[in-house]
Amino acid sequence: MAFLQDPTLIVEWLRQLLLGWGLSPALTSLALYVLGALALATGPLLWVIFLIWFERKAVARIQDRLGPNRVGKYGLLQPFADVLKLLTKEDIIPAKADKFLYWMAPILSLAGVLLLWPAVPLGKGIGGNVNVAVLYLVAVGTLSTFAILVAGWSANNKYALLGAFRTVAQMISYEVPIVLALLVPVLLARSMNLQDIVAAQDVWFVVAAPLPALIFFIASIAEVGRTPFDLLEAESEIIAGFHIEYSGMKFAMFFAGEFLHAFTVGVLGAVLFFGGWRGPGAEAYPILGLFYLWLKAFLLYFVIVWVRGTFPRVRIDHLLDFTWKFLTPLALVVLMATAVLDKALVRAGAWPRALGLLVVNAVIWLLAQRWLRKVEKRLEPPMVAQPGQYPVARYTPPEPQAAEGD
Amino acid sequence: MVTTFVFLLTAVVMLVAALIAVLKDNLVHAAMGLVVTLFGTAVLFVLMEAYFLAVAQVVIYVGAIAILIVFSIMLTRRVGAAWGAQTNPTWPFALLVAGLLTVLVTRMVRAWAPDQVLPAAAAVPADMTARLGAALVDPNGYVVPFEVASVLLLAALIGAVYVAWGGRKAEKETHK
Amino acid sequence: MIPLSWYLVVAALLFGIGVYGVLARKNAVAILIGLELMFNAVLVNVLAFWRYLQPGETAGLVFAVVIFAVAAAEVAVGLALFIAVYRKFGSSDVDDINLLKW
Amino acid sequence: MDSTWVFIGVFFALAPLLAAAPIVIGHYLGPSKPNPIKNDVYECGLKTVGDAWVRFKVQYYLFALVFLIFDVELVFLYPWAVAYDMLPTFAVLEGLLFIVMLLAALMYAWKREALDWYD
Amino acid sequence: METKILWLLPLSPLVAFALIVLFAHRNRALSHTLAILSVVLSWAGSMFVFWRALQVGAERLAEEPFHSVINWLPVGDGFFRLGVQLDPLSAVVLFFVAWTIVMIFIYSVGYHNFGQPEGDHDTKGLPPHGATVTHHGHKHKVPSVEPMYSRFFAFVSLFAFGMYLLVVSDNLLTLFAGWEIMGLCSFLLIGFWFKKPSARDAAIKAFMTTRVGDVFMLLGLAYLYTQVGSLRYAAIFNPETLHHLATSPAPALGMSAAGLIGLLLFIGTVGKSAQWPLHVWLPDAMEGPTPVSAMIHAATMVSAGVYLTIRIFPLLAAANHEAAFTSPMPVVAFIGAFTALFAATIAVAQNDIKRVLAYSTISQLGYMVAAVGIGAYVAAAFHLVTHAFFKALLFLGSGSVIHGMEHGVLHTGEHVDPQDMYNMGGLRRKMPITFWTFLIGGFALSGFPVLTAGFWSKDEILSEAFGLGHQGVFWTLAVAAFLTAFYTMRQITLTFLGRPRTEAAEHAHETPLTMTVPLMVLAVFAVAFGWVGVPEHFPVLGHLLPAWFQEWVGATFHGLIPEHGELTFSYFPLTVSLVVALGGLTVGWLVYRGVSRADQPDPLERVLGPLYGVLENKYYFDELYAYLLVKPAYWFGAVFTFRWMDRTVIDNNLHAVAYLSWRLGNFLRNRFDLPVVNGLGDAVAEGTKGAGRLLRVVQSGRVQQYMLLALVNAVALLALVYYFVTRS
Repeated sequence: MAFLQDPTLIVEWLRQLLLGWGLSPALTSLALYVLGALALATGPLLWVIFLIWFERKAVARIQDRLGPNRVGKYGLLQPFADVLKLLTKEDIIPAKADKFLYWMAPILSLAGVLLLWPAVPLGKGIGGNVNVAVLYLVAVGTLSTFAILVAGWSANNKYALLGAFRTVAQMISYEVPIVLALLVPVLLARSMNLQDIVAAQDVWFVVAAPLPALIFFIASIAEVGRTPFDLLEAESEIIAGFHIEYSGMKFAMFFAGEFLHAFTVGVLGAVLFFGGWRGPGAEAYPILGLFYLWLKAFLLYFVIVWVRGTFPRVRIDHLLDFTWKFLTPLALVVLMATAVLDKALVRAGAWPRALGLLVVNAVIWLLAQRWLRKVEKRLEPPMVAQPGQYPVARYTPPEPQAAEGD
Repeated sequence: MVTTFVFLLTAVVMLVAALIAVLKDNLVHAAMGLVVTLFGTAVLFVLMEAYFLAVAQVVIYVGAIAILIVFSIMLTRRVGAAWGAQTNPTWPFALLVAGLLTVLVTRMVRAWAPDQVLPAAAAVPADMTARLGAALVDPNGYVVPFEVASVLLLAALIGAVYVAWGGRKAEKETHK
Repeated sequence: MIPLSWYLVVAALLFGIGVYGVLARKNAVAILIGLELMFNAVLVNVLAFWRYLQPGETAGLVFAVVIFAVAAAEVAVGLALFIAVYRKFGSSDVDDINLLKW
Repeated sequence: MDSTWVFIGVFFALAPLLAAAPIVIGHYLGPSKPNPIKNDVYECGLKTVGDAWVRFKVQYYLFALVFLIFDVELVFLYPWAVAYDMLPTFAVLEGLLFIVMLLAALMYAWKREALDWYD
Repeated sequence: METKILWLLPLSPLVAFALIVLFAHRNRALSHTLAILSVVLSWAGSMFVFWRALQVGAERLAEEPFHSVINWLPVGDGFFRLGVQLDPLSAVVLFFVAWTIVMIFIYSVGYHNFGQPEGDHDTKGLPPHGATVTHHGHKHKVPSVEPMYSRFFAFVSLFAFGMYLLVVSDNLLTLFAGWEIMGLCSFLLIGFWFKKPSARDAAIKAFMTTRVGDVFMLLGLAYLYTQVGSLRYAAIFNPETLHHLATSPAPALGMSAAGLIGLLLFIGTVGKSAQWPLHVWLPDAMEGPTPVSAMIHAATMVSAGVYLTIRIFPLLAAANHEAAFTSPMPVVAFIGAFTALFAATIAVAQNDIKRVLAYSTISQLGYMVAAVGIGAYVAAAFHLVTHAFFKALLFLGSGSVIHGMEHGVLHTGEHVDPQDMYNMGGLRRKMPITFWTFLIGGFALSGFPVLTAGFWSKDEILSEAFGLGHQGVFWTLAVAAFLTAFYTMRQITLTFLGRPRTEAAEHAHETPLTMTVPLMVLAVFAVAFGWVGVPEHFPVLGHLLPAWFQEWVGATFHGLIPEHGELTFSYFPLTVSLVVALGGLTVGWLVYRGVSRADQPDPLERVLGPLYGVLENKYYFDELYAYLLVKPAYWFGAVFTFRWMDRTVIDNNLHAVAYLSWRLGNFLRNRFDLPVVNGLGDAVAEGTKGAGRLLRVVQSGRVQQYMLLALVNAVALLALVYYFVTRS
């Protein structure tokens, strides 16, 4: 059971095996890379199938429904049935579509999510060890944006294009606060390598930087395009958005991409702010680290689902105002404050520093709240939604306690 | 070995994509060609161990510039309308000039033969990004370009917004 | 390790293609695409020289970063102008916008 | 060159394949009985009126524009953050000045209503 | 002390510029007060420095000029040094620059109708249209104040900065900086009324055209820097360096480094002081307000070009001295002389009062350049100064005339061009001060013997040309001088003598003091400045007055240039210059005194009527040349150029030359007598005319084609570089 201490033993063993079969070292390492990549890619893809079931179930519960319960116990097999159905559906390609791009779009959107994974540290010494990981995440994130643009364009359908534009506008707008929020852990850890960031979290960064964590979380939800930010599925306005012309497996890929992305957000949140794989005994037994990471990620994912089950959809102008006029300035201010204080407290130990930053964050949050109230009084007019029209979200970021009353 | 292979592959792919970007009449495809080229450049950066710049390349060029370009293309034409020819009648001369330029430069590189005259390159320090960061704000380093860049970008933003956008009222006017 | 000249040649080709795009294209955005290609060629050159001549120094990287900024500004303003023109002339064709004569 | 990057390279090659596989499978498993109605543009069952045409809306461009500027400046900030230990106070202030510039940009766009959405 | 002041000279206008632009632009009075105050300060400073220089004396000043340096730009190792210096040459230049600039500033106040009411429908970017005022009871129109009054003063202040910078700089780099600043201002001011398409085009044209020269100049500077490692005069103009430059071969044209550098820099001059073939922009530049024409396009900026040529004369001389290499000097001499004649001929046929002066300016600058080209740089400097004075005077005079005419036009409301000389006449009585000053200026220009400054400088050039044995140059210049006198008198006669030919002229008014005083001051110089440069061999006067100027400027390059022996004084050139001056004046008067109606054709046409028959025969020539020149040109134009030449370049070389020499050709054919109309000029004219007509089609206004062309040049350069790289 030595590999519990050092999982890389498995790799070594495989290497020896392959060399034993008489492969050249270069080829061997290549093969190992391929194997690793396959493992790292297929794992999430299969995991998605469970996620779908889980989400449907959870949301159903929140909304006081039963959810899937026919196929298998608790409908556990439902997703598999879905997959089979999707596989056997006719693959319709609109006549006017731009074939090549039409094919590329779903592939891109799923691949864009999968590509986030090699950067993620799964445990001590396991998983991603990319020296510029954080920016790498941002970079890869742009792929899915492209996927949506391409999808909306290639279908050659005005609603699809409109939806794509809206979605992309939303995504890039929320990209900004994300990048800003990511800057804070980088600042605290003095490194863009997620491994280092995890290693730096003797005190979870969520303590030192609760606001960036929150911003990251919210913005990421929006980036993924989940409720309450699922403008891309605003049936009422733009009949299902950019993937209107997609059906069968292609549609499924978008779908899977979204779910997987949601979970990945959980993972990243865990890595960046909740100490990643750290936890009792994770140093000694990296496999444990993997488990901890999964746990944290899953909890965060559950919050996302929870939000989805709870909040109504935000109107697009509010959506954009929210990122540009609230999250972004807030993130900027927090960043500056963190930078200054961190430099000031550089001598202090981990905890005092974290607590100091916590206080600052709290102060900023209170100020932001007061400012919000002031604005709210002035702000509504441009497009007041009459009661009975489509719902209007309030300007409070959807954290659980602020949730009721919507 | 691996790197050489990767390099050649990337080079070929990105050059082909570049050709697509400048030759195809369907501008969206052209833009996609551009995107691929930009990715290729990023890969080259990785090969040159300029990791930070590689990702920065993707974030800025692919993530922002290319999107901006694609937006502009998609926004300024009717969907499904025919593209029509996208090249000037003067293209042969353009080709001539570009060709000459390329040939000359390549031949100059050949004439210089850097691979012979230069010593083998040293290794890149591991903390290059940090050094870059330090240099960017180092008063004896490149703080001026750094700040100037920020001012430039600010100016660009102001200019662009000003040019492209008359403010809500003006818009209402124009759309009437 | 890959010889420097390879990078330079690739950059040269890229640049040439970009130049062709800039000169031969009608649509303003297409021209911008050509420009971007040229920018990238320059970037490749800069970084190649950085890598092979002074990998320890930051000069090359800074140069590249500044080029990023410039390229971004250029695109922003360029497209803004393009869009303004488009909304004025309803055309994205440079040939239709030949006011630059005297 | 760093091995992780080779791994990522492999991943880049692999991930699209994995994503493409199900689609291809589905493409061949599923029946294929195309007909013009089915393959026509879907608009809530209505007949397509004219060719698809999105009214020019400068907002999209503006958002992309502001995003671009922010993106670039933020990318500048990352090395600054990474190098934070090496930085003297002056350098930190430089960085802050940079961020202030960013804020200024944001404020301008805000006041110019470039960030507002309207229909 | 002197050096400190030297530093301050350029600064005060710059400050004024900043202040006006930033704060004062709302308030007219404040703006022009600031501007004038600043230039007056600079003027005072200049005068003081000049006075100190006089005390020091030419030799010592040439040995150790007033000089001070500070570090400027870090370059690799060491610095570009930013410095100021004053040696005899720059001293005299400084002298006239200071005077003219102040005068013009004061003049502008009046010219832009300060104190007049706002125009009824004036807009920024258009000249004022005049305002209606109700003057006890009945309302009538009066000139209205310039809408962009403050802006004008801001620009000219910036311009003054550029000029001072250029004059006091101690190296070619800052000189170039000032040079370019002036280029910019010239652009801004020519296009000052930017809503007039003609003005816009003229501005762009001027900018583009001068660019061509500047690029070459920059190349020259770069080359010089690579050769010498510094651009400071002190570093360049010392025997060792000059010798080194003169002996080291240049990569092109079989010239020595000195020669090539000199030539490149000289091309800069060609652009700046509008020498053929880059002279196209100057006539159009008259679109700007008259003070601008006076200051930039007569007195200072264009002079800067000549100043540069004189400055680099040691280079040219050194290059000329080395027999081993081809010398640039003949080129200089040729271009100068040719321009002098060429422009003069054109000037004869102009009716726009300002254009006549414009062409005469080109021609006079040609004189100076030619003088440098034959090695008479002292004479060139002399003519430079005198010309600056009387040409400024003439321009301001013409401005005042136009102003008076405009007044008349506004008053009578008849629609006549206030700049067309045929619409004038008899202004002698209406605006006496203007008349007399203009007369002085005109006589100075045409070199009226003994009295006027122009005579001395021109005579100096002619006699030097004769003495140094450049017969060709001598005669060309002599003919040009005759023409000069002729068209000057034509102008004076048409404008002031006789009786008014239009209502407007009838009601013309003398202009306010702010305009006339500068005229008078300049008139004084236009006469008196000649006296400081009377050559010592001149009969009678030569012994009374010391040839101060010659010694003063001559000291500048003492020991740097191979001294030619003492010229033997000969009466021949003197008589010639007397004859041409007086002859020209008389003929002009005789021909044009008779003009009585605005719409009557130019008398010359009548005089030369019979010659048309002779001209018929030219037709065979035309066909011949059509076959020789036009056909190829047609092929060139249609197949080659039509696709991818563009006018910004064509116009700078082929097209412009074509167009103007076509006009020259027509003019020669229709208006002038046989000796001038020799087949050659006409042929060239015809041929190039054809080319021009074809190439005019090409103008596309497409950015890409401009880029394409730029790239073609780039590739060419690259090819050169590559060639040299691989070869060496």
